[in-house]
Amino acid sequence: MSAVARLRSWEGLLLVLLVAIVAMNVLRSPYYLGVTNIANLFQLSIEKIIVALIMTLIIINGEIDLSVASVMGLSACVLAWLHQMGVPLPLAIIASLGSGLAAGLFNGFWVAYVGLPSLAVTLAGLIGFRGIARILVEDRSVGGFPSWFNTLGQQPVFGPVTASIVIFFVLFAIIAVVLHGSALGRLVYVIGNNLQAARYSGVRVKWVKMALFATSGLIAALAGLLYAARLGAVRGDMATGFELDVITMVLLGGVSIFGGSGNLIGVGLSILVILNLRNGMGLASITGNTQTSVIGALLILSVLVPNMTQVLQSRWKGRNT
Amino acid sequence: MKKYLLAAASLAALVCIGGIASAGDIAPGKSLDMVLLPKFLGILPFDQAHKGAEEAAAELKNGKKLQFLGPTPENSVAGQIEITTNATTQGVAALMLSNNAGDQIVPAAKAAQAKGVKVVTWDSPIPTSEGEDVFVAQVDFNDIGKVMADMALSTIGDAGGKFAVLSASPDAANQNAWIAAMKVALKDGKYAKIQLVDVVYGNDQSEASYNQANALVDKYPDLKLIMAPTTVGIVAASKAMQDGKLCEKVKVSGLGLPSEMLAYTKNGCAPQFALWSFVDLGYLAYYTAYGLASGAFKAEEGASFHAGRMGDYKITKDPTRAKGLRILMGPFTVYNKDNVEAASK
Amino acid sequence: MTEPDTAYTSPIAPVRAAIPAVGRRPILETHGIAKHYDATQALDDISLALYPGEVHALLGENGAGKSTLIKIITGVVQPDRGEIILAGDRVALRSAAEAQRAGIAAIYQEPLLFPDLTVAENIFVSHQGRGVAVGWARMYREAEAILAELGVAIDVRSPARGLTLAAQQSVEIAKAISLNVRVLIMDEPTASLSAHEVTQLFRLVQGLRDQGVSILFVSHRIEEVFEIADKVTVFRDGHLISTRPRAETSPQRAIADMVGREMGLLKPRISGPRGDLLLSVRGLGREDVFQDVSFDLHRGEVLGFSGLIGAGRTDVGLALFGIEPATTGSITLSGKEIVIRSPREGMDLGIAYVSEDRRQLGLSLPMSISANITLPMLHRYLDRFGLIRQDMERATAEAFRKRLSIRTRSVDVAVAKLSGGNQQKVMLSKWLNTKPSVLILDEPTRGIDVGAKAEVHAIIAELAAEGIGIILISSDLPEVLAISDRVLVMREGRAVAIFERKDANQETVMTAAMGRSSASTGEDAA
Amino acid sequence: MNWIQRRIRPEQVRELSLLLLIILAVLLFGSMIDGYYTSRTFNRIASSVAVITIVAVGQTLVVLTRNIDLSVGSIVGCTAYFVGTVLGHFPDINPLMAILMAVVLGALIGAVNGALVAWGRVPSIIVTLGTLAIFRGLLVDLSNAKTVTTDSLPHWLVDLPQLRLFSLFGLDIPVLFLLAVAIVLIFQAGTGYLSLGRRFYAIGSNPDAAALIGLPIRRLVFLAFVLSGALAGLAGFVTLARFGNITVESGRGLELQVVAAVVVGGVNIFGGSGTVVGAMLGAIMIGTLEQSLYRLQISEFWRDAVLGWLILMAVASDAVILQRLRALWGRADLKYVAPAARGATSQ
Repeated sequence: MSAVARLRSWEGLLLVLLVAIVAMNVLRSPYYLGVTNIANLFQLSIEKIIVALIMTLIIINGEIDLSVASVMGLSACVLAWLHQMGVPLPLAIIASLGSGLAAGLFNGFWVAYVGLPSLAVTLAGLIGFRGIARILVEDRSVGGFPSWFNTLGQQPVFGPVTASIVIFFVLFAIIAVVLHGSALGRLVYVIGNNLQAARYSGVRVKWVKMALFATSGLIAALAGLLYAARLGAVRGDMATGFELDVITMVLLGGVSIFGGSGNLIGVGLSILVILNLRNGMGLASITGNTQTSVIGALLILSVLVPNMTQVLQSRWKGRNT
Repeated sequence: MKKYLLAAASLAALVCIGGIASAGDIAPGKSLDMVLLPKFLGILPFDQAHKGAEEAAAELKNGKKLQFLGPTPENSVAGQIEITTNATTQGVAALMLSNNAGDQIVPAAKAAQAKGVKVVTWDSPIPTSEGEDVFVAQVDFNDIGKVMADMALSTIGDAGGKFAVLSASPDAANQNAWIAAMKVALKDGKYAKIQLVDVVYGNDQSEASYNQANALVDKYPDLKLIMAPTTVGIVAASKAMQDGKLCEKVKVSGLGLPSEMLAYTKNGCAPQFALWSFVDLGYLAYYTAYGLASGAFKAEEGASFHAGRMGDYKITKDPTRAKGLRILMGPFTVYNKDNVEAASK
Repeated sequence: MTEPDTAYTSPIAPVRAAIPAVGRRPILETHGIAKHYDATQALDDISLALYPGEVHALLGENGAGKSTLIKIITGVVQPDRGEIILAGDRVALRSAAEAQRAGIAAIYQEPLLFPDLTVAENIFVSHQGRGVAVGWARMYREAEAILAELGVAIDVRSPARGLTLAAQQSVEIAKAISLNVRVLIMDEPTASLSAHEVTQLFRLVQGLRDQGVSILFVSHRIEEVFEIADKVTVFRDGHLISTRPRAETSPQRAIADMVGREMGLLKPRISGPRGDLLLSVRGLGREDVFQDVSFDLHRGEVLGFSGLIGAGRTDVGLALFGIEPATTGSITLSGKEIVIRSPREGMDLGIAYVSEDRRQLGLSLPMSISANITLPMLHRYLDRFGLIRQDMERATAEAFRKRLSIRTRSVDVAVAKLSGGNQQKVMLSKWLNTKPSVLILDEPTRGIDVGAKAEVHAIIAELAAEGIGIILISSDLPEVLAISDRVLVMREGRAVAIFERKDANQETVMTAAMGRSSASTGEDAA
Repeated sequence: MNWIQRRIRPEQVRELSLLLLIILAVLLFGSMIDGYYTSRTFNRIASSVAVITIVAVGQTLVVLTRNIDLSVGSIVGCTAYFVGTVLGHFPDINPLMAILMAVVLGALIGAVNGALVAWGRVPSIIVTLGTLAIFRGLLVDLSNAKTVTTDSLPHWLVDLPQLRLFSLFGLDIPVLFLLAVAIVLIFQAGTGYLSLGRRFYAIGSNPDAAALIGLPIRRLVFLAFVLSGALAGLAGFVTLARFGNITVESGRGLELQVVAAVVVGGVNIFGGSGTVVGAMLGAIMIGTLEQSLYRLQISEFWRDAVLGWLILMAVASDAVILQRLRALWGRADLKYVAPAARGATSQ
């Protein structure tokens, strides 16, 4: 089964799944189809799905970034810290985006130039960046941002659509174009499925990896800010554990954990699947843990089922030749 | 209690015949979607509150089943917001919230009110009281402050000494209010000998609280008492002191459940602690929310109503917050080795 | 140096087998073994007999079928037809493990050791019934004993990681002994050993033979083969051409058997007039890899690089392209002295390197033909928004598809779907698209069928005619001889000779490639 | 040099330097915190290390085979809660039975992971990412959010953390710590002296070669996950004893500390090398940091930052320094000598 064919079939599967879930939601809850509900459905996980976009590129490139959630926390805490010290908020925002970028460059340096496994490097980041966040705000809960900032995450800009939702769709468009239209996107794939061949073709592998991790840090920081704006207050343990949800979204989107294959359409679909599933369960009064475990099962099945079918196919062929 | 029920019912009947509805007599039998939203799932007090609410629901013959929904502790804030939002979408009649999200819940709560959802907070209010109809207070927060101060004094003894607070999460409005109240109370001369040295947070998780308690003892070698105004914290602290064979040196006090504290009270690790009935709290919260949702009374100062077996209650200004209304339940009991056994049954 | 020495004599007097190999039951026989991979017939009706206590050499060009046979005998792949008879009874070897249990072991070019396990463990790892517990003391003792018996000393307590190839091979041999194998297969064991190490290896081999082990010895180094082998079998294109006792054959004869037909088929390229000087390399080198390589390359010239595997030909190519930059010497390209530190720089200077390893280093298999072709020059295919213009890509791909007649239904299909020959053409297109002035081809026809081979040769001729300077690295000697204007021969990291076309033939080149006495040259290399 | 080389391997050099680092850390904290050198400090570190260590041993086995088990935290939670509940209802269950119960339950849960990885051919990171959520979710649902309280537990269990069998240099050794040490010794021996144990290294070190010589790779991977689960189960029991009251959240996030301990302890994240003792040293390092930093004013918040840096340095030094050492050691190589007479091996 060629990579291309596999992808196509994969998105088909996701689409069917999505339709099924939407249908179920419509039947089971009269409130599901409300415009506000659809907006909420994005709004309630907006930060995760924004980060999922860049995570897609990183995993296709054959790496992984476990530190995103901690970078989100870090950027939010940098903001809170500076805000407390009376730094004007616009400056604080720039600084916190800067902190995210710095974190990304830090990861990138160790992975691309020193050549350490990104799994280990970003695990260190996952713990370390969270630590810095904690140092900054300790166990306080910092709030009292100017209303315009909170508005960013809470008030709709038009209809029920908030600024962060707009940002998500803009980013989705940009990243889709970059991944599937631009030279960088092409290189992401090439490096992902054969790093050596890329090197032998004069591709600047280190540079690409560096760029990806830096962008990942920056976008995670942005997501952190939006989260802070949505909650209107910042805590050191903010966004803890989000990385798992983010990675789940990407992998369920048909992106291979070993890199080289997958696309943003698939990830987009898997995001819709997960959000609608969550929302549906939420409306059916099924809370936190059950939701995550259902999605966990979905993740495993998404790899298990194709594997098993392949095994069975080959068995069957084996018997017939 | 069957008696109460009959009384309530007949009273209601009478009123209806008389046709002059004296404010706040709650007519049972309505079908109202109601959500009970604790800080998070998995600890006993909220479970008891759930029991109380179910009891009230049965009395009021609510056609709709009570939804008991809670987030997980580690994402309590986001979880409470999500559940509130979904409840709003479902257009429930009333939401009973033990707020763990500080003012971060406000946007969601306001949205709920805008959709006509009655938002009744219990156990832990919304600090700014924005987006909240009324707060059902277990006891007067200033009183809790005093009691904590008193328990501290009597446990440490007249010799005096240092003590520290092991609280829940930094966003827990109720604990924060109590600690603030206690600090105020401590200013009184009679507490001069005892000194509050630190406030740490265990986020209502056993492991974290256990470690924090130990850390306190290490930080302050001459610590006399750990005051834990949270049922998870007080047990974890007691266990830590017991494991460290420190019960002679460092005592534990605060707010705890008799059934969980029995052993420690008897072996002297935690000679005394206070609490109110979470069952009653849930019961009262349900009556309040049901009353508001069914339009039996309005969330305004002076409104009063009859809450089944617990009798009459009145909505007043909340003296512990800038603005905001409250219903004061009270009272609380201070438990010690004499009465804890009976209470833990 | 260049005059051919016909009367062949081995520098090392070979130890004779204790028992003459004739007149005894063979330990392993293959009857009519056949195997085909989709299009190509890798093996056809191979019947071979190995006798105890003999070294049986297997000669043949790349793709002649030697490795396929080895895979079959060691149970890694299953034959389509034919049977294997081990010590008289028919066996079906379903896995390497089974073969090993049956007493058949193989030693490959790169030994398969466990880098994190100790030498001793590596020797005994595949022993089944060695008990639940690891008796370290006993294991070390026995391992040391076996190695001592082989006449090598390795710290059996050290992990296999970081051992030299020679050491690793000694470990593999010790492993084979410890399993007391009856048949030991050695696939190009000497490919990357220094001459000194080779003599030592041969001592081990002879030791095994004297213990009655039957050894199937595969090598490209004809001289070695005639040093060590009792019998010589020659393969060509999946057929067994000849099996002769060593006494009854000679290197010349073996080579004739190996390459004979192909000499006929390969029509020599008509070389055009030599253009002006393009690239001149002086004293190029990199520590421990190759030293002091000097040569000139002219426009429209095909310069063949000949030599044994591991002689450093590929390394020179990598240095010129900038993947493993040279550390000494100078490179002058059309008059300008240049330094090449990275592939990107090499490309920008108009140098292209077509790797020997299509799958690992050459192509991105899951990606489309056009994507592969445009990869190095991607920046030329962007519109003003920096987006890839796929129409341009396709146009380029289509052009090459016609020019090199790549057989595919569309240029959008994944390269993985193409046959070896067509993949090779895609590689060529990819690098021709960089408009190189110097084109380095590393084993351009390895493992592709005869037809495709001829096509590739035609393409090379065409390119030369267009004035590109071509360096052709190939182990396929007839190929080198047929299409090169000059042949540079490397041995053990040095350029040892450059032959004008007229002086270049099998014997001269082979002799130069092997040197008069590998023993003597071995010392100065080591 | 050569004498040293024959006796000490680079990996051991690494472990020794980690040990040195721990000692330095302890000295540092000792200088910063007064009253640090007390048996109390020791007990605290010891008992917090106990849990991490036991889980880290299992994790080591899994990582050796080029896999990872992120679900250990949830397994610890499940077993702690389950055993706690059972003991609550039947307080007079024999202690050994209780432990056995925890271990078996853990092993069963681990078997689910193992089967999915070995025969389902799903990458372990995906499987355990999923089961991390699934096991926790099942726990919360099945428990319908009740808490295991200290009171419901039998006294022998509640008092276990204070139980001291003997004391060393005036330091009481907590029995739970002894348990952890025992586990480490057993598995160190198992991975060092059982051919089974060595095979974990083999399949992680060179899977192709392992397949070629016909090692039962799938079964070994499965076994690794089962053992990891079983040890997580045991750790669950220890957690129950230590904290007494167990919420459904118990053990959440433990997987991070454990993976950190394993990496700091020098187990190669890509399999093949590393030891159980190393993992324990990693756990001790982390435990020391955690428990000591609590005691410095505010610095409690520095814990994670320091830990993160530590992990990075550990990995970097493995990649750079360890390679150098190995190259240095590698030189001690093959020499040719006169062949020994045949029969030297005939024994």
